[in-house]
Amino acid sequence: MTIRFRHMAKADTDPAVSLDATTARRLLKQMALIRRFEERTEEQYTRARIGGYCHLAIGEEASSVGAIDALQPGDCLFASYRDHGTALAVGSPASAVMAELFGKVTGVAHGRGGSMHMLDVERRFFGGWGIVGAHLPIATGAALALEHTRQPNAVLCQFGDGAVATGSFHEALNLAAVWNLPIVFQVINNLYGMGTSVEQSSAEPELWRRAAAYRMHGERVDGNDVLAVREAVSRLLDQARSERRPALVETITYRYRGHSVADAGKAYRTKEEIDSWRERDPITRFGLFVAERGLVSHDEIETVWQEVAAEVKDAIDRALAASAPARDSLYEHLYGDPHSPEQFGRMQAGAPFGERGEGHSWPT
Amino acid sequence: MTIRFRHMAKADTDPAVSLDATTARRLLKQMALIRRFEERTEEQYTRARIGGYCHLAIGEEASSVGAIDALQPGDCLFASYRDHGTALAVGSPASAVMAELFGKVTGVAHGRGGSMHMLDVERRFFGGWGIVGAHLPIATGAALALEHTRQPNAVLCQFGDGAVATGSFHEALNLAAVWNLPIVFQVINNLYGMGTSVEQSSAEPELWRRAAAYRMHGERVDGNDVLAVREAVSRLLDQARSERRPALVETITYRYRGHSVADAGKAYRTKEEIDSWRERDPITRFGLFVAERGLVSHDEIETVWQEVAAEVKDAIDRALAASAPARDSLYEHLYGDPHSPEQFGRMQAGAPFGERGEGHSWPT
Amino acid sequence: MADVTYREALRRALDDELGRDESVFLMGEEIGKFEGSYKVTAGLWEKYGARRVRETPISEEGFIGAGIGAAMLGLRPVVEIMTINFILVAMDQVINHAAKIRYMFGGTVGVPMVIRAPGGAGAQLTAQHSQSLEAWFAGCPGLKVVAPATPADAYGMLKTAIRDDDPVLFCENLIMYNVTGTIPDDPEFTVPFGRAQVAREGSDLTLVAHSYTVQRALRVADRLAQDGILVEVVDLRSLRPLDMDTVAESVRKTNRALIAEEGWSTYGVGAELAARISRVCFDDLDAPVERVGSAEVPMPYAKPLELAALPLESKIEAAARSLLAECGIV
Amino acid sequence: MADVTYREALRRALDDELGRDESVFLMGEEIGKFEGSYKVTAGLWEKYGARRVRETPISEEGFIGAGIGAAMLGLRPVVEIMTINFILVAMDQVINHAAKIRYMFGGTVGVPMVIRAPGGAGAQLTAQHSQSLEAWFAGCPGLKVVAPATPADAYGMLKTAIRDDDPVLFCENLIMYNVTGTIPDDPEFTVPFGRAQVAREGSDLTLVAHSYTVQRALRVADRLAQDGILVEVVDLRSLRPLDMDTVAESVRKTNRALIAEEGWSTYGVGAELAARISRVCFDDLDAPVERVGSAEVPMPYAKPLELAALPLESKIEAAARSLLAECGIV
Ligand SMILES: Cc1ncc(C[n+]2csc(CCOP(=O)(O)OP(=O)(O)O)c2C)c(N)n1
Ligand SMILES: Cc1ncc(C[n+]2csc(CCOP(=O)(O)OP(=O)(O)O)c2C)c(N)n1
Ligand SMILES: [Mg+2]
Ligand SMILES: [Mg+2]
Repeated sequence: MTIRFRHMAKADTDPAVSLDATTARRLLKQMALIRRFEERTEEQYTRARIGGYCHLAIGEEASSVGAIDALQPGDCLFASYRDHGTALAVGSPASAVMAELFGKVTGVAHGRGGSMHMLDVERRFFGGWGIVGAHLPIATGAALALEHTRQPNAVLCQFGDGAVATGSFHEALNLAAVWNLPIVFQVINNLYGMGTSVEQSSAEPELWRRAAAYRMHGERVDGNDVLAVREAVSRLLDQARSERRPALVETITYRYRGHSVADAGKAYRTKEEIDSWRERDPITRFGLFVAERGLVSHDEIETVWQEVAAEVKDAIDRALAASAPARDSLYEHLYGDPHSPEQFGRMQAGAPFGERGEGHSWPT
Repeated sequence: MTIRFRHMAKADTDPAVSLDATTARRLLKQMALIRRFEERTEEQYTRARIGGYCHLAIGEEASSVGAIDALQPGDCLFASYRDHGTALAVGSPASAVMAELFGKVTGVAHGRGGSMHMLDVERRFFGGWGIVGAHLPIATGAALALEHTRQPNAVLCQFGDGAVATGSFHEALNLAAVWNLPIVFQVINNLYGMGTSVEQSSAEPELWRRAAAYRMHGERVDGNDVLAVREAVSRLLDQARSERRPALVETITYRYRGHSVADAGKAYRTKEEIDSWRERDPITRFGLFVAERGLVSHDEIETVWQEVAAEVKDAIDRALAASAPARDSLYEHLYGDPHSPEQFGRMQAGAPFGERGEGHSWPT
Repeated sequence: MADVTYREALRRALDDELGRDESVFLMGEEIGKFEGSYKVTAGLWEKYGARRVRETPISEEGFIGAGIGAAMLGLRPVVEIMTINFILVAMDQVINHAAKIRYMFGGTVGVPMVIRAPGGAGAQLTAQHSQSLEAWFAGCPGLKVVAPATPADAYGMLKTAIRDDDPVLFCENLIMYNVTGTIPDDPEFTVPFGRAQVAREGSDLTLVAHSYTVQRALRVADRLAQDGILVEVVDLRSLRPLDMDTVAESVRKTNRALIAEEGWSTYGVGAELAARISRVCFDDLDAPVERVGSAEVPMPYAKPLELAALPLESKIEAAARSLLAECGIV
Repeated sequence: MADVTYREALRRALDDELGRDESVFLMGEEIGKFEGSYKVTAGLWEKYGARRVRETPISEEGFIGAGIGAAMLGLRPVVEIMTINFILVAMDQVINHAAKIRYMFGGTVGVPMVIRAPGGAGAQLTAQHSQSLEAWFAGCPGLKVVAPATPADAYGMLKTAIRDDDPVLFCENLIMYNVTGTIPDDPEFTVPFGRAQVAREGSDLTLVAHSYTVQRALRVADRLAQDGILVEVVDLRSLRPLDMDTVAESVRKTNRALIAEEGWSTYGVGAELAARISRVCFDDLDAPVERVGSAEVPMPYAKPLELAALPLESKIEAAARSLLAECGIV
């Protein structure tokens, strides 16, 4: 895919984009934390401490961190199943994210969600979702709620390039536009959906151009440039908050690993391609930039890497030490209405074995 | 809605567009037939000879006839539920269309479909469909079959402006474009989907512009100009047949009646608006044009109206005389595989009353 | 007590709840200026405005999803799906999302959303517009599915649904909108979920039904009463939760059970009921539980064929008589 | 006779049919270069090319619809839905279109399409990826729904499905892909629909199951055999058509029936079976028909919770024992 950066923000060369040392260190550390966390996750998976599907975001740290750093208190975030880094970026404790992967009660989703369904309601992260495209209408509904209750906030909805082919993408963007909702749709274009290239899945491979079909603002930025992503998403979120205008932003990035830990990721792309992207590594690149600018020294960068390594090690230790959900919590929180127990109270008679034999009262 | 005819074909003023007398008379007669047929249908409905929903296309004759006249043998046609005129335009006998409305065995769908589900497989008209947007993927599949078997034909898929908001529209157009399928999507934009204006339902109210999202050719023509519609659709079908390129054409027209016979059609639009469209009536307009050009004389036009009136009267008489489907044909054609009877043969035991008490053998 | 149509009962419930709770809003196609395809929302757009009564494009997947998102943030959307047949394009949002979110979120987020959808057949609307699909939703944990059969229940249960903190599929019926009955004037009147109702008492046979079929069942009971056969009609009212106690109690008294529904019997609502009745009333039944439903074909248009396919009184009565005949009665 | 996995049996059936009939083609996500998410189509893209093995974008509604249209024109698409959970976004195409077209067209057009979709749970794939939804499709007239439980049946039934002129939902199971068994070498070998199979003979209890649950049932039968309890395992193979004769015959012999399935019991496959068995074997049953299914919750991730939710051998065995205990056996 030949990428023409129509609107590429030149943040890493353009002094106009101001950047203080604290911010620089924060962004660097968050990206480093995700990188380290994902590498250890891969290893933990091979040690069979993690089950189910497991999708790593190694290489995509800037698209995730840059965008999420643009969120303000009260804003809402929705993401896809490639969401370990998403949770870390919103500030969920690494130990709680790892605990989720290990299926422990201390996990962000109490061990019920695993890799694909991270969440952190306190931090307004409303989930990693598993049905491609399906969370776009839901995120649009969150924006509708903000608009309906006249809250001065916005929603950031992240999804992959593969989701653009789904009917949900179309319905969500059209609704957001006809209703003038405060939402920014971020397509994290890593050039592939599993083994399918963007050219194969999208008749218009320049995904940002899809926005025009909804008279919506669209733009593309270098998704490996954390500052460019942050600048664009902040600007678009501001617009969404103040002018109630939705937007579509495409951040071009790359996943070094396969689609999931079960995919080597080599059948559908060349080694050359993968290497060429490693040369644009978002973390290395940002590290050089901040060092050169004297915002974070080389020594300090070393320290950052040591800090995150320690943090992830500690996360693993805590997650290992934590306990799994109790078997008898199986039916908890299926229903939340206070009347549910009495509503289901008379459903026992003739109930199938499992629902009765184990002596469960009806689920709430 | 302010209509800017970006690509409006000027067929009715431009001598360049050749038109012979035979064609002129054919187009005029088909439009007149539909007009008359729909008027009598409305009347038959009030006489309770027709049940269910009933959607009339009065005012939209040019969009339908102009496009369908562009089809060549072997091409396939798919349409929405506003399809009485569609069947007439492909050449289904008026008596068989009216018989379908009356629920008679002689109906085009054997009395099983009614108003929404006209069809004529011999003439490659694969149905009027009732779920908005849903027939677009199916029509795309027909185009896939033509492509797969390397047949030199194309598909014409007609639908309303309301369908543009559905996920099916998006998925179908994207598939047709990534797969280079021979299909022309015709959105018959009559400015409303029930009581919802195009501005309310579509963030980009210039529907032809949606094509760009799929790098597909799009254009808008005056849907009340039968020659403009015919010219555009012929050209695009040719392209589809020869170059395997899909296209989206928007024909702007108007329905004088309500959404269905149950809707007065006045709650959401003004009398002025309706009247202004009557002034652009597709049939009157074409009549004047062909008379002035000396292609069809005023007397002949009179004759045409008498012919279609007689044809529709005859259709009603035949439809009335025809018999309703036999009660015991209820289970016919549910399954078509020759093994189905034996496959279902052992499903009797313990079957619910209706399926057994009436002594039906299992449905085929 | 006022005598109103099923349609008006629904309209009042919506009006009441829009009035008493700011977080309630309506969403759907043609529910505003057009007053709803079946006029259930008549007048509410004028009264509450376009924010509280939000008209949508034809995007069921999109706006049911939007309802879920709005509900997750604490609003109480009441989404109208013009007919239940169209919910099939939004099935993923209902089953994979609305039903699962509270559980996946460990109770920290809920989806207090109501989906109103009329189903049923009988108006020659044909194959794609005549289905009764409630059994599929009733089989999905996390959802509540109700199907009131009278104006009073429509009024009371819609209010309960809107106040409920869980996603509720509220099944209406096209033919029933004009059925009339009395509803209490008390705006605080509600009808709880999971409570079936004995709509008519009898000792010879228990006839179980839901939604419009209850009306048919009552007419069948009338007819049979003329021959001295006393049919007890049990109106299920909700399918999930299901009130089996009331059903079982009735069957223990009558020793015979017939289930009628407008959907397809095989793998339908009646299957679950027959399975449970056969189990819990194993020693009480004089004869096997019988079921009647629509003919298992896509609904045809022609009136004679549609009538042949529907579970009309005649068909239900015949099933009742053959069941009683098996037991040596009549 | 070759010993192969369930996966390989499917691959061979696809290879055979692609080879023998030009009108057959495959369509789905990642079925080409990627060889299928579960590698069922491995090698076929290389062998038959991109026209016969067509990779699709993530547009289930779009390409199931496209399969329908292609089938209406006489092709025989075999559409792979990566897991059955994703078919919910295409439900309208399957239920409102594929199932109804032949009937609506009065037999002049058919939809000879196969939809292959693996379902089931057990790999910690959580709430949105662990469902067994076949009961809903089995309840829809116009569809055929099959769920083979062995490599031989997978091979023979997939070939039957592809040659069938009606739309077939072919249910596979994620856990079962690696199960091995022998399949005949005869490329003309097919297994008919509507024929259940007695997978193991016994006289004390009839244990009915389909898909992967049949394997569990056989293990339960082994265990119980050690206590001298002889369980007859009936493998349904197809859910629509349903072979009740074989089931009834078995129950008449054993006088006891237990149904196990991986889906949710309430309104599930077992409901229809329990209803029919209770009816046709009314005088033969020593005890009520019993059912076991997955716990009625969205599937949780943590292993202990997933195990608690699944209808494991232990749960099926316990149900069998308590049923037999009711009858004074063991
Ligand atoms: C509706 C649906 N269809 C198919 C899948 C299976 N699936 C999971 S991830 C994926 C690829 C998505 O690619 P993309 O959107 O680009 O996200 P990425 O994995 O690249 O981050 C597919 C096809 C699914 N989860 N949901
Ligand atoms: C998926 C779906 N949602 C809703 C409906 C109800 N409905 C029938 S026609 C219609 C309006 C369609 O308008 P348009 O596409 O512009 O066609 P027109 O009636 O103007 O010819 C609606 C909402 C439906 N049939 N299918
Ligand atoms: Mg991607
Ligand atoms: Mg319209």
